[in-house]
Amino acid sequence: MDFGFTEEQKKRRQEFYKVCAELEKYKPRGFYGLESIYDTDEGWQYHLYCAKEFAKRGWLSLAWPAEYDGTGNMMDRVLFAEARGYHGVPGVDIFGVQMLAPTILACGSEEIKREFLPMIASGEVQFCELWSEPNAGSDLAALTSTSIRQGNEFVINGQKIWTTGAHRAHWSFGVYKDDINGTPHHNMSFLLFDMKVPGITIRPIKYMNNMHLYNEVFLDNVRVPAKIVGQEHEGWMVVNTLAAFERSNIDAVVSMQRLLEDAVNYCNTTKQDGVPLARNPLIRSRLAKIAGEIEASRTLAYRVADLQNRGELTLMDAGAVKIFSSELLERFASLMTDILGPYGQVKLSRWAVMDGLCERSYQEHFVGSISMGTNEIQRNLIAWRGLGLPRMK
Amino acid sequence: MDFGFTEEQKKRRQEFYKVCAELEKYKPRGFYGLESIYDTDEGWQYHLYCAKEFAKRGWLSLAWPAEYDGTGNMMDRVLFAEARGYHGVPGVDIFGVQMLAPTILACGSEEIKREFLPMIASGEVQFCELWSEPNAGSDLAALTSTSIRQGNEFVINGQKIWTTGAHRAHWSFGVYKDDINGTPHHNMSFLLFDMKVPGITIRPIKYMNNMHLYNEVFLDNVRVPAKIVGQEHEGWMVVNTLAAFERSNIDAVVSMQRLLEDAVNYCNTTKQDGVPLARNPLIRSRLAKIAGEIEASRTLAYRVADLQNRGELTLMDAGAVKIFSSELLERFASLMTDILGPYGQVKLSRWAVMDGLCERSYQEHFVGSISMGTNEIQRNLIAWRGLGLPRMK
Amino acid sequence: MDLRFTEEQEMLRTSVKDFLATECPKSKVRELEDDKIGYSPELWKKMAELGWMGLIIPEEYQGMGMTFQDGMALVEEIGRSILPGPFMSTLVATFAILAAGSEAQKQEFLPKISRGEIKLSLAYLEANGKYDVSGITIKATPKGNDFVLNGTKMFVEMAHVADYLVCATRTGDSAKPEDDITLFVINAKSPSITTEIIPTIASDKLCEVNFNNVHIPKQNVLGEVNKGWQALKTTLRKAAIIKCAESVGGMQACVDMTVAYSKERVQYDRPIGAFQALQHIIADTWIAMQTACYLVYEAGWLESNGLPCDKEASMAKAYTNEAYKLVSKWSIRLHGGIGTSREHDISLYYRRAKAADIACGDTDFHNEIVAEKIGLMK
Amino acid sequence: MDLRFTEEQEMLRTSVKDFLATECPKSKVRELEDDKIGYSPELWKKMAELGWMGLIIPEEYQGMGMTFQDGMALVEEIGRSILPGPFMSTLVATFAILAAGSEAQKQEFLPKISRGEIKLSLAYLEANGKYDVSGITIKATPKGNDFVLNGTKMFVEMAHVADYLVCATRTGDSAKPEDDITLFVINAKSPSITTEIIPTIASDKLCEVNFNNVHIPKQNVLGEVNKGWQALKTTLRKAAIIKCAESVGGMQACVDMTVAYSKERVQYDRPIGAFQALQHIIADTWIAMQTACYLVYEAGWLESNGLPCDKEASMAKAYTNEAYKLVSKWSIRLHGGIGTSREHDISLYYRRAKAADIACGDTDFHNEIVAEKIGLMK
Repeated sequence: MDFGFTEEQKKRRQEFYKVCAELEKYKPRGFYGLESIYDTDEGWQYHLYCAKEFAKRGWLSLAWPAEYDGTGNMMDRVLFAEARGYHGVPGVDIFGVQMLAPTILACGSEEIKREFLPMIASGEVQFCELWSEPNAGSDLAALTSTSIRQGNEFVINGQKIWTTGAHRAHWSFGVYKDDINGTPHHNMSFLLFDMKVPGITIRPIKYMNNMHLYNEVFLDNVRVPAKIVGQEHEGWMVVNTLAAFERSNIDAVVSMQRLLEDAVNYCNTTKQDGVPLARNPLIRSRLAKIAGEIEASRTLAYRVADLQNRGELTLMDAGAVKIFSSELLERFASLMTDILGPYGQVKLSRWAVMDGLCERSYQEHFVGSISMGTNEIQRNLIAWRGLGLPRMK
Repeated sequence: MDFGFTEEQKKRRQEFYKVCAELEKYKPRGFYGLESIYDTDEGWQYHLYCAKEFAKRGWLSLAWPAEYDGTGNMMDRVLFAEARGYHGVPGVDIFGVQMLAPTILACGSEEIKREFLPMIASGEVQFCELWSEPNAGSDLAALTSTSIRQGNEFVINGQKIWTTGAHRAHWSFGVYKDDINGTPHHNMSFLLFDMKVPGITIRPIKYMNNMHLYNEVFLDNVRVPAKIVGQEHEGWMVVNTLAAFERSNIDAVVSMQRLLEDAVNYCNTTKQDGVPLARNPLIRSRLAKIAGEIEASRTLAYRVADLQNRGELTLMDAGAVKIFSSELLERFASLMTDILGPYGQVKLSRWAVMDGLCERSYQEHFVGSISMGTNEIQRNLIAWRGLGLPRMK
Repeated sequence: MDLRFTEEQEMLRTSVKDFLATECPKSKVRELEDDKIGYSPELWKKMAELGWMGLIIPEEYQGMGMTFQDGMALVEEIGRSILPGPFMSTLVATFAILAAGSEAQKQEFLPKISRGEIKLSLAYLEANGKYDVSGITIKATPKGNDFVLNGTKMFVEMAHVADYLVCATRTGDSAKPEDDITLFVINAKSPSITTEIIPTIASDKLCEVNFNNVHIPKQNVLGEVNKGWQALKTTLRKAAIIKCAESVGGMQACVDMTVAYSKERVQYDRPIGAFQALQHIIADTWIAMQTACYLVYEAGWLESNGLPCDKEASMAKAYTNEAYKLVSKWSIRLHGGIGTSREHDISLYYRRAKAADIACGDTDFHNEIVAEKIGLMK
Repeated sequence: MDLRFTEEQEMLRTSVKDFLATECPKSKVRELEDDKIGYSPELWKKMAELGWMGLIIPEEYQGMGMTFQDGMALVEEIGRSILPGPFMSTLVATFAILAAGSEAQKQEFLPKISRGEIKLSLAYLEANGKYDVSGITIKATPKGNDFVLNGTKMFVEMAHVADYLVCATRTGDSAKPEDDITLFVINAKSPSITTEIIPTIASDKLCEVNFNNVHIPKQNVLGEVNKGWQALKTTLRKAAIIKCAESVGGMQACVDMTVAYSKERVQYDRPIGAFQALQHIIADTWIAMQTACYLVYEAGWLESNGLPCDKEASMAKAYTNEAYKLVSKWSIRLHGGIGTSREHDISLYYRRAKAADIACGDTDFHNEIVAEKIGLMK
């Protein structure tokens, strides 16, 4: 068992950190996590700027096979994510770069690869995921929106919901029933289309703290060229391929490392009755526990990358990272708001401590536990597929 | 809402405490909880001695209607339980006094009442519960032991398991299939019989810490007079009546109050580096939390008694007390072994702290969460019957 | 012992519930969150007509003369429905006037409170964020017939609309931090006072209040100079218990909404409430809610009957803090995506649960009181 | 990075597992618990023949010269199967000799250890129960060519059968508690030493050891006089990590047994493993086990490569302490009644999880080290 990095990896990591540290300097105040990318114009511009900087260096295609200009090593992706997470820098489209690209690499035709991989690697085309529907949240098989083939085109009708960043994205990927009478799991297609085609209406759904992250997307006779990933009718398989990439998103994991450092710094520099908070044994004990859990989630992320490198990643392992890191963020945010006392409730303002990030995390952590298949669904998958427990009829 | 006691109740409580304090003086070293009653001869003799002292004062029939020499008020039972719990004094047969008596009062014929209530109130006849079977643990409907009527007698065959105190008890109550072809839930009887009749073989099942609490009971053509509680074939109804009494057993709840005081005392008098453990902020915080939870379980027990007084107790409320108090004991025992450091693992011996009670609780708490319907079953019942959530077929 | 609400309380609960369902639906709550003022004067007037502000004020001061427990029954419903505005802040300030006010002060303020003519708030916390008495540092200095007050109070609920502030100040330099606390009733409309709303998770209009050479006539001392701590302590204890009652109502709403949603929402061809894993989580939230209830009710009964209850009040607050956060968190989790959205009601409770945790002392603060009261040596 | 066991390690794991399945079934474990000696000399001999005791001892001392990580792979299997006896205590003492022993001492002890001819134990804790260096108080006083040792060590594993004790003593009165620690290798069979077995939850033969004017020749000092702390610290860190490896094996056994049982045990006409609530609990135990694994493996890799890992070792121990207790607790809960019985194997793990938590530092102790290492000011 070897947790070490090669000299080349170490060098690359240094480079990742250097560039991200530089980019951090331009970060808008209070910019934090996924939500800040999509919420304000300022955040979106910053995201695109970083994306361009990364694209320039070929970092959006890091883990891709050499023939598509990648290094072929998932560990590079992890190291890059660590650097970004540490500096809280956006620029990597979680939909395009992190989910769609590996899915295309795994299931896409050569034609699709040649068209979309360069688009993704350029950082100029951002994606969204047209996935859940009002009556198909965790239960994706229940979706009802349709894509009916007409020659070389599809006509799409239906309604999608919880679409992160639909109001920003240039392109989308998603699944639709393409055969209304087809057998379940063989009746959908995984389609890509430009979000500027006619017939798309986007309604914002504000998050509980008023941020604009989610949207409802109404598709009304949307006519798009047939750009299918995988086989027609076999979108379900593609969905499952994508799911593992989706859930092993380790950026969230590594960003906690920085939040921990900030927390330690806050506790060292904030005094109560002349004594730094850091000396409060309750705080010491609780932060130490969280630190251990962050380290655990980091090693688990390494394991996922290691499995991915060998093509051995299972939904069980991906699910474990998702469950553990999302619930860890919840505990961490909860602890931090506690440590801040009355300031734990304060939003970004002149009274805010740590730019109000703790108050935000306290609400935004749900994004981790609910989206991409709720943690409850993940636990089912671990039990059924991982541990072989019987599925009740 | 009135949490107060009448002057009479206060007086009675004082009396309960006085007598229990006196009885505590005779307590064998290391005597603790249910397990100590049944494990050693010394413990059993002490239990019977206390039972006699209580019987003398009419305290084993406290909450019974006046016509059966009780006060008719469940609150007396709670106050009595508090005093016993506080002083760690046995003497109340949880099977005879706490489960069977109220069940007989609710479902028994006048004949059964006249025969068994005085027996129970005397403290001289101790009961055990012939309940679970190897393939019917939580799922009591799956039981297979049979009681076939032959005139005024039943012939019983089968095997019972996890029978607490079967090796000590004089009489038993239990359920058996009395109609092998009968419809489910209308095919069993709730029977009482003397444990000294021929055909009964008892095999001890040692608890993980080697205590003798549980037994297997083999019933081989056991011929007993027909002493039925409730209607023949309708034992299921009686079982459900009993279940609520069983689960609202509050003795366990109140005994934690004493353990808390002992813990506080230990922390005040034990120094590390010259400083009492009580000043350790981690210990302060954790014990305070437990203290609040003990108070919560006490008020919940009051609520159960209050509901019982009005005949309004539901399985939901009884289940809540059982779940909360058994899992609280687990947390408490775990905390205490932590506080004791390396001494947390030491059994009763010259090195033991607090007579090794913490080490024992650390193992014996499972009796609370697993027996009398596992806590998982209780959660089902709360969801189904209490909250009306749909039952999956 | 009888652990039911009285018939009178049940009637009160029903009427409050019905009234708020009509007058303050969740759409109104959201609107008031975004509103600068943060309450509805019309609604306030109607509440006054119903006697809510005077509910626990003795009849001799034009109140309804009901008990503290009755007040809890009212507030539990307020917590269930969520009512933004200065009701809770006024109630807490009322506790202070009841605890320390002279007959003249009671005559002056309580009838006006009963009639809903004035709104109050307790100015207690400061920038140091400390809940205990040592956190009070701002100084009031005697000058002629006045005291002159300078300094800043923080997290003062609804101070921007309050007519009067009950303010805890320090009027000496005693070694014991309890010894030189003085309470004042201060006209909040004084030009020497500025208030600014701090944006918070519950948008509940907690304010920074600056006192710039505020002259306070001596007759505005509530109780005795330097002897304010006992009355303040009583006030804070009552405030903590009544906050718990509000949280208990909120938790009940969370459980009810989640049970209802889980019966309706279908996934995988069945209501999600049929899934055992979710059933167990819901059962656990119900147990957390239920245990909190009776801890709180017990503390309330003790308080209402003038019995000592520092320990029980702190147990109730510490437990309820955590229970409400837990219950509301799971309620969102069980609602899934919709639960995280602003348009759904459930997150209103989650955000308020955090605010409630902080208000009147957080869990560590109260657990330390419990630690002392169960006899752990200091 | 490659987070798989090496092929060699996999072979080792399989062979250890198979060997213990035959030679030390759970019936044997239970028997040894009740046995006064607490280990099987025949089994010990066979283990020595397989080279286990010398696994991590360099080849020049007749060991197998394998790495610390290889040792962890072995110990993980020992934890999975449960092996009572002086293996772990000897291993920990071996760490000390490797860390501080002179060439002569290594030549004297290591080959004998490799051949299984001697059993050792580390005498560290005292009656004060403290895990940190200040807990070491017993004094060794120079007298001629000897040191004379008096005092009591507590919780010394398998001391009653040990041939030698590595004992941490104090040989000065320095202000800094780290400054005057001296380690000795002491012949445990000296008549001036008495041992008594303390009855414990895991029946793992922790002993009270009394030293009554024990004369120790100066050549038995391990390392330098007054300079023992660094070597002891290294030894304790390695001991903590290797204990974690044992716990990781135990956790895996718990999860495997529980998964298997839940597939077999039928209630309500279906295997209990089909109930979703139980599935989720089992999934959570699996996650707890899995997260512990990789924390432990990382610490082991750092240690094995001589990289600094005080922080990671303490994180691993703190996390694993709690994870093992949790996993084994739920394993019993899910087994129901049978799980609480002595005749079933699962409770063996539950009891050992508590012992493992205490051994080599409990959770609070290690979290305090983590707190320092993440930079929280002292």
